[in-house]
Amino acid sequence: MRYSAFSIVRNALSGNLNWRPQWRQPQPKSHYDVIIVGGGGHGLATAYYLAKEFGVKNVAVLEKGYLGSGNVGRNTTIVRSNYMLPGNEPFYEFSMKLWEGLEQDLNYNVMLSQRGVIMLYHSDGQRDAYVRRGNAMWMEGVSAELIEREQLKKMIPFLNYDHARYPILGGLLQRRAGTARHDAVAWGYARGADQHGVDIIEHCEVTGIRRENGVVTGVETSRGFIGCGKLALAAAGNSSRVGEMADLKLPLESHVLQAFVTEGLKPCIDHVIVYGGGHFYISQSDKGGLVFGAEIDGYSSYAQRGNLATAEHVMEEGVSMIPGLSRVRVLRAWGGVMDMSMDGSPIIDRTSIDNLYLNCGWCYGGFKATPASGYCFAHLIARNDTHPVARALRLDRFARGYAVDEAGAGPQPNLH
Amino acid sequence: MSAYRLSSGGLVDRSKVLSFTFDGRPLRGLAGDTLASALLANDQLLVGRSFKYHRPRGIVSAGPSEPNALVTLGSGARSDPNTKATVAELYSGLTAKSQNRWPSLGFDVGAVNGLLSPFLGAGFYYKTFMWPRQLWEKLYEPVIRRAAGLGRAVLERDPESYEKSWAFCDLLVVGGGPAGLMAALTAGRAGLRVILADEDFRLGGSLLSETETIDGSPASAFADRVAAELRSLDNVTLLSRTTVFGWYDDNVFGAVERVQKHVAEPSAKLPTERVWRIAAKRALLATGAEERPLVFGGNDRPGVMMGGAIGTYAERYGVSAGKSVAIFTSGSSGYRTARGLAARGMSVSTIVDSRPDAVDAAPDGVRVVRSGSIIDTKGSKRLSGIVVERSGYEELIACDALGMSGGWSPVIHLACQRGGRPVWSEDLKAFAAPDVGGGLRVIGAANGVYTLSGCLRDGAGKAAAIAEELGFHAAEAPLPVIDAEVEPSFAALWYVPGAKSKAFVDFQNDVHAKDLGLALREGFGHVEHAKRYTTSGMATDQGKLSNINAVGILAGMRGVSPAEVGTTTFRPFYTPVSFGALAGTSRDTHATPTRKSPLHEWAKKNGATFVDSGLWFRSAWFPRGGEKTWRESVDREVLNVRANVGICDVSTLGKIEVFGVDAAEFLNRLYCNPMLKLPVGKARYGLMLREDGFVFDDGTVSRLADDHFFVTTTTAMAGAVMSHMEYCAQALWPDLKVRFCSVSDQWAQMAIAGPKARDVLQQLLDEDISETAFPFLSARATALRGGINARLFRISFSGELAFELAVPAGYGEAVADQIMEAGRAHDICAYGVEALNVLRLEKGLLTHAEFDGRVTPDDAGLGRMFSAQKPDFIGKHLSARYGLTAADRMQLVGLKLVDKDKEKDMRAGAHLLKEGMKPSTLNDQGWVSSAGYSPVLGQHIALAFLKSGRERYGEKIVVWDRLRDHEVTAEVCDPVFVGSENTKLKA
Amino acid sequence: MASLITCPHCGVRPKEEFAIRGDASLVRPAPSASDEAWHDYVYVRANPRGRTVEHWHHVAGCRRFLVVERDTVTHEVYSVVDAAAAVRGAER
Amino acid sequence: MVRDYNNRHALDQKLRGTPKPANADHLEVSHWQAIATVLAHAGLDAAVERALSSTPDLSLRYCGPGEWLVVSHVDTPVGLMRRLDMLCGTQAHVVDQSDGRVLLRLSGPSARTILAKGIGVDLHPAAFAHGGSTNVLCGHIAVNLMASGADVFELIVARSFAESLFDDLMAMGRQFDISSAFSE
Repeated sequence: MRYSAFSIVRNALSGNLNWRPQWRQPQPKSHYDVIIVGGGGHGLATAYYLAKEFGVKNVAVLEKGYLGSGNVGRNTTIVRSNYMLPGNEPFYEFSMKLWEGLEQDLNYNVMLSQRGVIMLYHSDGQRDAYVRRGNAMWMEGVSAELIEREQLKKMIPFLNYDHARYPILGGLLQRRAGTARHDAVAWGYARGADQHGVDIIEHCEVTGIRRENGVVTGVETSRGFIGCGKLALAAAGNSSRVGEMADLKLPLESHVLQAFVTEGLKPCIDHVIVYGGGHFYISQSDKGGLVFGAEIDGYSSYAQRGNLATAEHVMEEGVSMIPGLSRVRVLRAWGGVMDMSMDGSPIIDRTSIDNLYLNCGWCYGGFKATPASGYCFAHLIARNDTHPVARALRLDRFARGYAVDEAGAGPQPNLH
Repeated sequence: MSAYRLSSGGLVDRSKVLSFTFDGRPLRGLAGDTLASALLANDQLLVGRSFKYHRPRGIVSAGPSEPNALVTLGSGARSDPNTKATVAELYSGLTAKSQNRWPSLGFDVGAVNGLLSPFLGAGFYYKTFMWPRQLWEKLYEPVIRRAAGLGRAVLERDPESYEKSWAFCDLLVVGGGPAGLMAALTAGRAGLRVILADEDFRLGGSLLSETETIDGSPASAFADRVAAELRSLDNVTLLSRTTVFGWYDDNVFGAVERVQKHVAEPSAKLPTERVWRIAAKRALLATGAEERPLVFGGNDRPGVMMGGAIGTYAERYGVSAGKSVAIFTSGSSGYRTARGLAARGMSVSTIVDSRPDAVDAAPDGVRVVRSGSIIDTKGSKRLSGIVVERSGYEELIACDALGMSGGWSPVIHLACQRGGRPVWSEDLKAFAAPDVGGGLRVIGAANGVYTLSGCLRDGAGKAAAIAEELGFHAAEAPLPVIDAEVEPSFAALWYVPGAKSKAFVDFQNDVHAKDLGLALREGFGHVEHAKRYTTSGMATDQGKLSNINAVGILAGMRGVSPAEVGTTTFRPFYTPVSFGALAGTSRDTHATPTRKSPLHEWAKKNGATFVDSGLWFRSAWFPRGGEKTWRESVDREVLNVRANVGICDVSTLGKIEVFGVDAAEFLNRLYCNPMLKLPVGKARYGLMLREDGFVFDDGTVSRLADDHFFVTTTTAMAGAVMSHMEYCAQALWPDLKVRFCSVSDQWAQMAIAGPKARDVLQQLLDEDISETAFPFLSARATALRGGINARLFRISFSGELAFELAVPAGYGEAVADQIMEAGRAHDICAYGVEALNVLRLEKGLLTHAEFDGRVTPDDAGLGRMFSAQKPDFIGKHLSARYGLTAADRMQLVGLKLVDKDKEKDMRAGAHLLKEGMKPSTLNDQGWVSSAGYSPVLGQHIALAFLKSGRERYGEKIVVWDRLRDHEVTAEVCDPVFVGSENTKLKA
Repeated sequence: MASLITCPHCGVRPKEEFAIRGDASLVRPAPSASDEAWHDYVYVRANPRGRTVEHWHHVAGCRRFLVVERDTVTHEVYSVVDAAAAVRGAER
Repeated sequence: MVRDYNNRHALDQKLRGTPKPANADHLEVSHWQAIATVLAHAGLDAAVERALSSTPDLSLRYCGPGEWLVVSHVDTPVGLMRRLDMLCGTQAHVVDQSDGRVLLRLSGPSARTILAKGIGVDLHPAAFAHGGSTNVLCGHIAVNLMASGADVFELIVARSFAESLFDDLMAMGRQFDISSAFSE
């Protein structure tokens, strides 16, 4: 069923009784050409592009919970491609371009809102680092602007210009960046993949990976054994656990990242604003809630909940940046479990097992990467060849000495 | 008194009349009112508009679950949007405004959405607004956004203050109703340190609206008596107006106390709100139970309220919710409410009971319709009648208030915030708290105990058990006597069939039963999917009223038990908490602590301009009369250091004493260059790597004795280096005998640099500091004339003859004054970090602009410091990896402008391109790390990282700053601009 | 865990007094160890779901590194010991 | 040149001026005292502690295993170093911190309530006994805290943080009209 204003009107006139499920609930088949473990944004996007772009249609996505129950359903919805390192920038820009055509491609409104992401700087040194980043973006053909204080005051008048601990001197703006409705991304990809014949199997937990003669033959699941030609892991947050089933040792720690939303408010914050005096980012959803987050809690965890000390710190930073947030009430806090990699960058690669493929380590960057991650992973699975924009994101980069360390923090995951 | 205020009764003070306004209209209430009860008393039932369809909405509840009665309190910078009128304590001078309506509450243009509702079903926006693409940003999204939200945040600076406090106790009791009070009393009498937190401004909870008597007197009097005794106990802390919003690991609770939200003129001495972090050995959850609304056609008409709320308004506030009240119930509670109202003299016309065989007793003269359903309601902005259906017959019954009672749900949010899932109880027909261990137990109605005597017994019993566990003894005390009471019963009724108009599940977000049906049809039948697709339960009330019905309806449609559907996840915050309260005092200039150098006042009196450097303030430059720009000052300072002498505050550098017989061995493993044989009395530049081979920090190491070293770090990394040393000593090599002590704060340290530095400094010292007696890289303890202990180092970060002098911090200012005095004849000047930066740039010395965490010693031109001979040091092994040694790595180079025009500059952050090459990530040759004007050379110079840079001296390269539309051509050169390489670190 | 840690030297302390360094089960290889051993030490993490040991640095307290043994799902803490003592214990 | 060096106290700017009356809750800043860090050699923690705690006029503050701050109100900094060297010079490393630390004394009936606004440690007398001391975080600042009397607490803070801590404590005590002054 194609979605359009017309379909809405036609269905409304028949009492909205004729809408069909957005994706099927198939019984698992005994064998698939490709099984993707993880029914989050990346797994679903991978399935969609495999089927649509690479002609691999006998695909299953296995999800242990409900579809989109991982980080695609719990993040701050930011979409951007303002990276500095040559290993990252082309990849995230590829993702940004896919975002820009995603709704038409999927026939699903994911409410991409290119309202601009501005990262504030508070010192000359920070400005220089952002200039370096902005120029790296331009090298890749991505437009960026340096907004100086006076211009910024006109653009975003409510920032703490006069009483801040660290003066707000300006910001680096990417106008094309913005937000997208996170759940809709999962649902849109699910519907798209389903329409191309992919079986999305929810509530099907992978409990083991069966190997014969050094190759994967299928997975044990809570719904029985399912055979496959190729197995693709896209279970960020739990990558180590899934990897363990195939004796993969991964450069990852699982960490909890909290995000928050306020009560619904009339539109007041038009951009995505990133504080440079700490690590805080905020935007307003189309529904009116201010959505914000900051740094991870810092300890390795598989619990989808955070601690109060971190939450309080987040609020301190928020009020420091925007004093007027003080009387706004925070409605809800939640925690996502992320793969923090050893250099803060993701991994899309083959593994030592020929038909086992790995997609993990998304750190803070998973949501914005969804389309490119899916596309590049599908490319790798279908062609056994790394997509050009993902070449720096290989697993062996640590052994070879080519970490993609955007923060320059070294191999301590909780510092990225 | 107004028409809706009962002539007597209630816990309001009829002698204290409070004036307030609603939408500008002056109104009056009584002390003890909430805004909601005062509005009801003034016949202001209509208080808001719903989110999507802008339907007129009235007050529904009498507590924190309120979905409709959201108002903006206050004005300007003191606005509090989305405040629940049902919990807002009335005060004189309160101003409230309704929300989400235009132009007015009575006539709201947005209500047209209601007519379009067939097209605005759940998730409709995912299916449209996609073509043409450009219109989403330009038209569709702005329209959707304009409709977003309810209240308006002004985003002005909040004039009020906030704070936090820690609290520790043996027992935290959450909720001051019958069970909570009894528990606190039992534990308090037994001597436990008890905290009782209650969100209301008056302790008592349901006792305040109770119709039953305790020990023969009104229940509220019992509450007052217990509260008074608790107040008299030193070991009990009563926190009223305090909502416990979260339960965290280790039995730590977050709570917010509204210290001054109920006063018109807050005292400057007190915070507006205070967040408590309460570490409790044990906690009892006494949060009561929530009455369930019924989902029937027209159930959102103003005047349709929770039955218990109508009772509360009558009993506690002396307010009648209507002239003629009807009750719609699926259980005995509706009858109880009716009896209470009748006892207060209110007119109850009808009880519609969904059950066929109920035996509950209705008050005299009240008609009971058994097996009845309400299928529609009448009226516009206030209810005028209900359409009751029974056995196929419909009847219109006039009434102006309807109380609904669909049974009870224990309030168990806190118990489920740490991963425990609610457990469906077939007995309670509700989700109950899971067993979460001994730290938190549930009592009273929250535990499914619905009689008053049961609640008192449950509270006393569990508190006594906890007292015993913690080694206290709770004396047996007789429980209060309650008059005859009936155990309430009800039938679960998730949805009333036959609705003739929309039957709302989530009032605020306008989710009605059909939306859930649509969600299920489209495959969103999982409770989380249904919530996300329809937005049911996502409003500011977080579904406190709606969630259970949504679960029940989904269960019904899916043909399974509610247990199988389950609930969505309970997460903090129980009720919304302000940013300000959670941030506390850390805001504005107090967002982080500030560190001041011992030479801060000295710099200030010498006219310094300060700049932030982490937590520190550092002096940036020292402008003198006639200098119009910072560049003029900095140029003068640089030239003066090169020609004469300058003094610079370097106290902010990290300073660490390293002691122990293994200190030398330890430092030798820590730095990549050799430290083992550093002679006593000597200093050495040191480079520390991370274990992955990249530079971590640089600094100096001075050996003051065989087993005593003095290490300096950069300002930014002082803390990190200290932690790193502690890690290495404790976790890696605990057998090395080495100890550290940070003395960053003990010493004021100043650099005295320039050709005349020795002449100036010698005047303060008896000790000979000539080139022979105190050569380059000397380091030792000394004393100033006059007896001040000092340390003197012959080290330089400027390339000039330079000393660093450290004196006890308190003497810093006096010593710096003396140096200035001694230097006057030599034209000494104070210089700041900007001049320091130019001086080091001219010499090719590096800072964190270069050491950005991705640089190897070799990249930085310091490869010779890497000691391949040493058997082991941090970072050695992984330094050998291919990627760290590849020939095409970016290496540090200098850049000089080809065109020496003074006006042309290079800027840090620019990238490098081969001449004639198109900009692209592939063609990117490197980047400029530091740049500045060298007054010595009379031109702009820069340090940059360039691919294979050291092979490319002499090459012309484009310095490309597209971000600022700036492009110049530079020549690649040796990074040491002034003097040659071998004089880099020497004086 | 995550709210309070019982430091063996200082008693019960709030989380914000600590900085977390990471996996405490790793043993630094000998200088002569293989590239793979070094790679694993610096880059590979077991990242268990369940019981784990982690280095917490009591930065605002005794400034000792502690080995916190805890559960990554329930956040229950099983033990907290001084890191140096833990190393010595392991060597014995 | 003849030198006469003044030692400037870190809170000179804050507290200089005419003295004000001390209220019930009072923050007193000690103007003169000697403070040193003592780091015991491996295995000698107990011996060092014994030597120091048995010496009159020395007040010992626990920092961590084998590490204390020693405060003396009778010695000069140099004098304290000399005394400590004699007492435990072969058993410990001794570092002068007299200029690097600032000592503040909070006293009054609300002292615990005030400190609870910044310190996440149970200060109830049963939990934090008279004479006890420890390093602890106060707000965002690390301090050494000692219960030096029934309702008296001493905080020792790194000099560069002293102004920030002072401002914090005054804000924490504003509800109780806290006063402040240099000690006599």
